Amino acid sequence: ANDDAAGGDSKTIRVGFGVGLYEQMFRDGILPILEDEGYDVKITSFSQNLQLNPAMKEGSLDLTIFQNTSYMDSVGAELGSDMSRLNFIPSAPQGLYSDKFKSLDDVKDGATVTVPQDPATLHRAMALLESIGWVKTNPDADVATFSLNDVTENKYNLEWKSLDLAQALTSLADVDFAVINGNYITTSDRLISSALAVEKTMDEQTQLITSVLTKDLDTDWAKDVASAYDSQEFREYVEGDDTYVGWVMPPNWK
Amino acid sequence: MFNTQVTLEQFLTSIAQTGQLLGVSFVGGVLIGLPLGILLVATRPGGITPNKAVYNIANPVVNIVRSVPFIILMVAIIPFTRLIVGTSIGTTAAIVPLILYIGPFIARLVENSLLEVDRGIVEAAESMGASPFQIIWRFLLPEATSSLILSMTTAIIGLLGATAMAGVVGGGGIGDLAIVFGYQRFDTFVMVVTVAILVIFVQGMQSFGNFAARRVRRD
Amino acid sequence: MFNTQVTLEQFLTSIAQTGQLLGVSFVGGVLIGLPLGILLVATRPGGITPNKAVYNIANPVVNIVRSVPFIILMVAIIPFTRLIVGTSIGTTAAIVPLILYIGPFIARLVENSLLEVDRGIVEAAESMGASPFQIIWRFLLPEATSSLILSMTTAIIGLLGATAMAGVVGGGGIGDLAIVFGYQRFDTFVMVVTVAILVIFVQGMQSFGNFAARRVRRD
Amino acid sequence: MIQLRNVTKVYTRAKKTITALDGINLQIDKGDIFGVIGYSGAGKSTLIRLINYLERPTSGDVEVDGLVLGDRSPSQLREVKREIGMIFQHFNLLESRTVSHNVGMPLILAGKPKHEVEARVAELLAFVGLEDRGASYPSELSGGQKQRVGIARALASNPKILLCDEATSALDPETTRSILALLQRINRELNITIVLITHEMSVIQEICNRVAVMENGHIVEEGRALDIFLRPGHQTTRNFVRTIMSIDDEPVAQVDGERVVRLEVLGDALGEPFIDRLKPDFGLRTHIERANTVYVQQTKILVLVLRLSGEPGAIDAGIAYLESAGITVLEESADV
Amino acid sequence: MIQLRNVTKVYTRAKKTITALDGINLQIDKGDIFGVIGYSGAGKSTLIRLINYLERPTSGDVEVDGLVLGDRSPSQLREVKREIGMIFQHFNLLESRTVSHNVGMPLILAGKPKHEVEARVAELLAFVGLEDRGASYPSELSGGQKQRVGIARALASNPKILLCDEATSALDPETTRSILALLQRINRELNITIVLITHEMSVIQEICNRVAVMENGHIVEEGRALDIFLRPGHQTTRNFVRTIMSIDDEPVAQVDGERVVRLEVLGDALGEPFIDRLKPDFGLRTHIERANTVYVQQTKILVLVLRLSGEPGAIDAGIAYLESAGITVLEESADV
Ligand SMILES: Nc1ncnc2c1ncn2[C@@H]1O[C@H](COP(=O)(O)OP(=O)(O)OP(=O)(O)O)[C@@H](O)[C@H]1O
Ligand SMILES: Nc1ncnc2c1ncn2[C@@H]1O[C@H](COP(=O)(O)OP(=O)(O)OP(=O)(O)O)[C@@H](O)[C@H]1O
Ligand code: MET
Ligand SMILES: [Mg+2]
Ligand SMILES: [Mg+2]
Repeated sequence: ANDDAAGGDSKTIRVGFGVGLYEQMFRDGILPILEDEGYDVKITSFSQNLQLNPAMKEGSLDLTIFQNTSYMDSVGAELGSDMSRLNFIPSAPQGLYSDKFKSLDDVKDGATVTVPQDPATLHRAMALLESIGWVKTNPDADVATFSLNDVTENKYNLEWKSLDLAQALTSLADVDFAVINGNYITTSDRLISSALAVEKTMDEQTQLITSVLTKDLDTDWAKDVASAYDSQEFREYVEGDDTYVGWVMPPNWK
Repeated sequence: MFNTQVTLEQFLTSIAQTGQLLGVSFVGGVLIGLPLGILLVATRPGGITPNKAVYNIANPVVNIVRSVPFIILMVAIIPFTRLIVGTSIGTTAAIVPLILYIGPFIARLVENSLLEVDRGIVEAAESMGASPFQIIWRFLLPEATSSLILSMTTAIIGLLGATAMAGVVGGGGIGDLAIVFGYQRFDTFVMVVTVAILVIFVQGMQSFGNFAARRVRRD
Repeated sequence: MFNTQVTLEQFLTSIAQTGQLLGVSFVGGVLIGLPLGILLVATRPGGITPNKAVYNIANPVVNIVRSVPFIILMVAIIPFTRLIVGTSIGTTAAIVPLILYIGPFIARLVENSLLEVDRGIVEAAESMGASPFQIIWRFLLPEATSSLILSMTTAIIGLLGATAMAGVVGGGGIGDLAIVFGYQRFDTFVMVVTVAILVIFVQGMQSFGNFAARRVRRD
Repeated sequence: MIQLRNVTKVYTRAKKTITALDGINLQIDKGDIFGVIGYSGAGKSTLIRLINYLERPTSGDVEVDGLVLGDRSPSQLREVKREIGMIFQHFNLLESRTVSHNVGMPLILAGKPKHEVEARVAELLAFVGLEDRGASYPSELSGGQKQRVGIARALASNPKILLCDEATSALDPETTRSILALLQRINRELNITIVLITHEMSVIQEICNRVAVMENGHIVEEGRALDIFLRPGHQTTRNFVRTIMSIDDEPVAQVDGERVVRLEVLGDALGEPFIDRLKPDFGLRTHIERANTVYVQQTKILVLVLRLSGEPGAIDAGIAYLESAGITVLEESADV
Repeated sequence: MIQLRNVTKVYTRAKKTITALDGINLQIDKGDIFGVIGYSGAGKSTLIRLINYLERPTSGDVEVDGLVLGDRSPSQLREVKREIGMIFQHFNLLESRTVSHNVGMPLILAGKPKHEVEARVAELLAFVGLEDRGASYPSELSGGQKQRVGIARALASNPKILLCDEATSALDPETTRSILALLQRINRELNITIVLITHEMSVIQEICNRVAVMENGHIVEEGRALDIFLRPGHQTTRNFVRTIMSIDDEPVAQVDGERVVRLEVLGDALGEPFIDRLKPDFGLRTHIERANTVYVQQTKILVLVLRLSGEPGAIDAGIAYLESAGITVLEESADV
């Protein structure tokens, strides 16, 4: 809802989605609610995540649903865009998968590990690997520009294979281990539970969110979006659909 | 098999978007590429109106634009895109970088086609006192038409490939559907259908191009 | 200005990777595209040895491969890639789809160049009892050389653009560096340097191509 | 050697059809130097292109060396074509190759060793007077030089049949003459059959033993060159013949009591001092109106158009004398 | 009208240089039909291409209509070129355009209205005998037909100067004659200057008033056509002249006591019954060895080579008589 749209009676919300299943979740679970409330929702989907925040900054989008808090903050600083989290949404957790090995203990020196290319997702992936003690990362690294150069300690001399997110699963057979985003597991015939390691808890920083420009935080439409995600109706949809098995639910749902 | 997440409406929308991306960008690309290609041929050393200054600007400019990977080009020109179409996202916004991508490419193909025209034709034109514009318009372009048609066919198919990247700025289209659902969500049905649609697009354009070129060549 | 996350070593590695991606894929693409383009010209209706069956297979195959957006092509042929180079990721793995991408494109450019050769030349060849192979090798290719060189220049520069996508399967290269650091991590320095390197690559190849073509055309 | 039976060639474009050849029957024997002459667009090039099957007949048979070409497979046709050299009206040289390479091409195609090709090329270039231009490219040659390259190329592989489509039309008379002399020599020494298209009667005159005259896709007259020259039957033939025998140009204005006669003197009659005898022996006044000496294939023919006046009986007697001396005497009529 | 001063044209490739034109000085006046003849490679095409500046001289000046072309700007040069029609040796037609479009091109370039272009094209096509081929494409035409299209195109815009590079070399004599007659007509009626390159002496003979003979980049002889025909000074010129006057072909075998003389009969002398008088009046035995009637620009010339025998004094007397009758008598020497 840009000024003339939101301020008027038309109640238009322009939502942008990036990589992942969040658009589908929105279409199935949120859109019906908003439409009942009389909103006209315009959806733009992006095949990569990078242009969403700039688009919101320039006013082409009202709402983006693709990122987590740390990325939003970090990119916001980079872009000079004042964004805020509206609410948390169910998120697909990253996991460490392998077709060759059954246990984390099978890791050998020089093993090959697939990691994501984009900074935010790579940042999460390294956090996961750090949690199982395989690496250490520079604690001062910025999420928005996080790269493999920020890996400070590599206990097993792991050889990184930096691939496109979707590619990680496809090429699992060619590496020893792969960090794969939950949404890819969900849409494949695998289970998140088959991971050797999963992001144990997604904290405030890594849980996926809906984000808006801070100035829009208190608008009616923003509140309506937030309450749609918190509604019983939406919870029932998520819990009743086996797409979301193994996903991490918003902290406030507990 | 029919287990897919994509609705018929999404398919239709994507087809329409691809039509728009392809049609508008191609027209735009030709509007840039054809004159640019002609310029390269006309001003090159030994050309119709040799002009070192113009050639030495136009030639590297084409190279520079062609150097930039498309995805980077899309992002790099966002301020320009916004200036032109008022937004940096969506189908219309994707068209601007697509034009910039395909224009210089078309320029090179045009250049190559025009250079193949028999020198005797240019001589005949010169002997009639034809102006550089007339030489191009009345002699070079007609003589190169069949080759130009095949070049344009090659270009539009290349452009179709590039439209698949329109999703980076939310441009949509069949190719993006293939990437987002087929590639990123392992939706085999979408993959197969989108590729089939693309194949039909390409086959249709190539057949039309071949037919038109043969028609012009009269064989 | 020099505030960058990328090390000199990474730059050098990327350049080497691009060299490898470009060199090997181009050679592979020519090895596929040149014969394929010749096949299209030779077997087309009214060609040197018209052959409906062969033409009606080769032509759509070229179209089908050209239809598939490069990123999808990369994924779709992973089993094939693995069969050929033993892995689906890394620089060598990126080369396989690059070849498959550029081969049919080269075929079309070759087709267009060869079709521009004067019919009289083919007649002269036929009157000497030249075999189809000899017609191609001794007559068509030499006469089309200058146009072929420009076409190959266009192709290799197009290929350079495609190598930027090699990063999807971990292929690396300058273009990927531009995307991963320049684009995804807002590293302006990397962006500028990589684009500059690409421009130099392209300018060099185009100048060489123009020079060689002019040399062959002797003007 | 070459036989065309009922050959028709029709070109169709859009709704228009053009019949380039219409029911052609033609036999060319081994060792012939066969000339085909006719106006522009008569179908000469089309005819010659059928002989090496660059063009397929719409109907009818083309037989070369006992083989009906229509029945041959592509590779068999190539065999036949290797035995047939062709000089093209528009040269069709490879622009990307040097003169030497162009000339040597038929040998290269036949897989001859390099030194052999080089030796033959040098020989051929010397023959056509381009010994110093072997390294040039066709675009650097004059029109006539290109044609000479085409001639050298056609001769390179010592073909059994040589097809020449206006092989000398871009050449000056000296060069033409030396080329024609060569053609004649290879025809005699190697017994090569030559089919030669031309619009220049002087070329026919110089070397052809047989001639076909074409018009509108038909052969309107055909026969021995000498016969055609002396007794052109068809108006078109006559038009061509008069280009080298200018005597036929216009009817001679006739004055009452005069007779205008045309004498054809050849062979033994050339030795007869007939011009000396007309006045003293027959009392005829003689006026040379037109005269021509032509050589048809080295046969000298003297043609005179005379105005004779004198007693009516005396003229008849004079003519009878001339005829007895072996001279052909024709009454010139006003309409030729 | 056209003036070449000290023009030299050198082509350089690799290390080789070819001097196509070497110090050419030439003046062509308004209304001339100027013929340039010479062997293949002599530099004729190069020369003509300098006149409309398709080729720039290596040194020297080309002046057309009072303007030194080297000093002109490109747009001024275009102005000049619009006034100069050119018929190319290799036609240079647009393959992608119909015959009509090709012919009308100079008018289209000049921005003439459509109906005007169409009317003029129809007129020109009728003139070159292609009235029914306007819709054809060049590839569907025979060689001669293409040349006729090129001729029609060059005439389309009524140029002041017409440059013809072998404009009739692909044409049969009938067509050639009609084209030449047209050239002569436009020369007379519109006072168009024509420069005509040819290797056919008969073309020169038919319409040129002045001739230059070229060899190896030089002009070896230049002058009035009639003079050149009757008194060719240079060996090359003689070689060309003999192509239409076959009398010069070979030396006549001379028998002791005989004199071989060449008579040139033209103008009033043509009415003299000289042949009748040699025997009765001078007791000479006369034998016609060779004879030719030629028309140089409509002027009839009868050339006879006679063997005369008789008393030595009688022969001299006979020759004196012939000369008194206005006949040129030349002693044939054995080396011509
Ligand atoms: N572009 C060029 N490069 C090198 N040499 C050339 C070039 N053009 C012409 N020549 C040479 O210049 C000389 C004169 O050529 P030109 O075409 O003027 O001859 P021409 O008298 O017209 O002969 P023809 O009657 O055979 O057409 C020839 O030896 C030719 O090979
Ligand atoms: N491809 C074609 N399509 C249509 N008509 C054609 C084609 N080729 C030739 N013709 C026509 O067929 C007729 C005979 O042509 P051809 O080339 O045999 O003539 P030609 O006797 O060689 O004439 P020239 O002496 O002018 O070369 C002409 O009217 C010509 O226009
Ligand atoms: N793409 C990431 C995910 O799916 C989100 C990181 S924020 C750009 O978890
Ligand atoms: Mg012909
Ligand atoms: Mg010439």
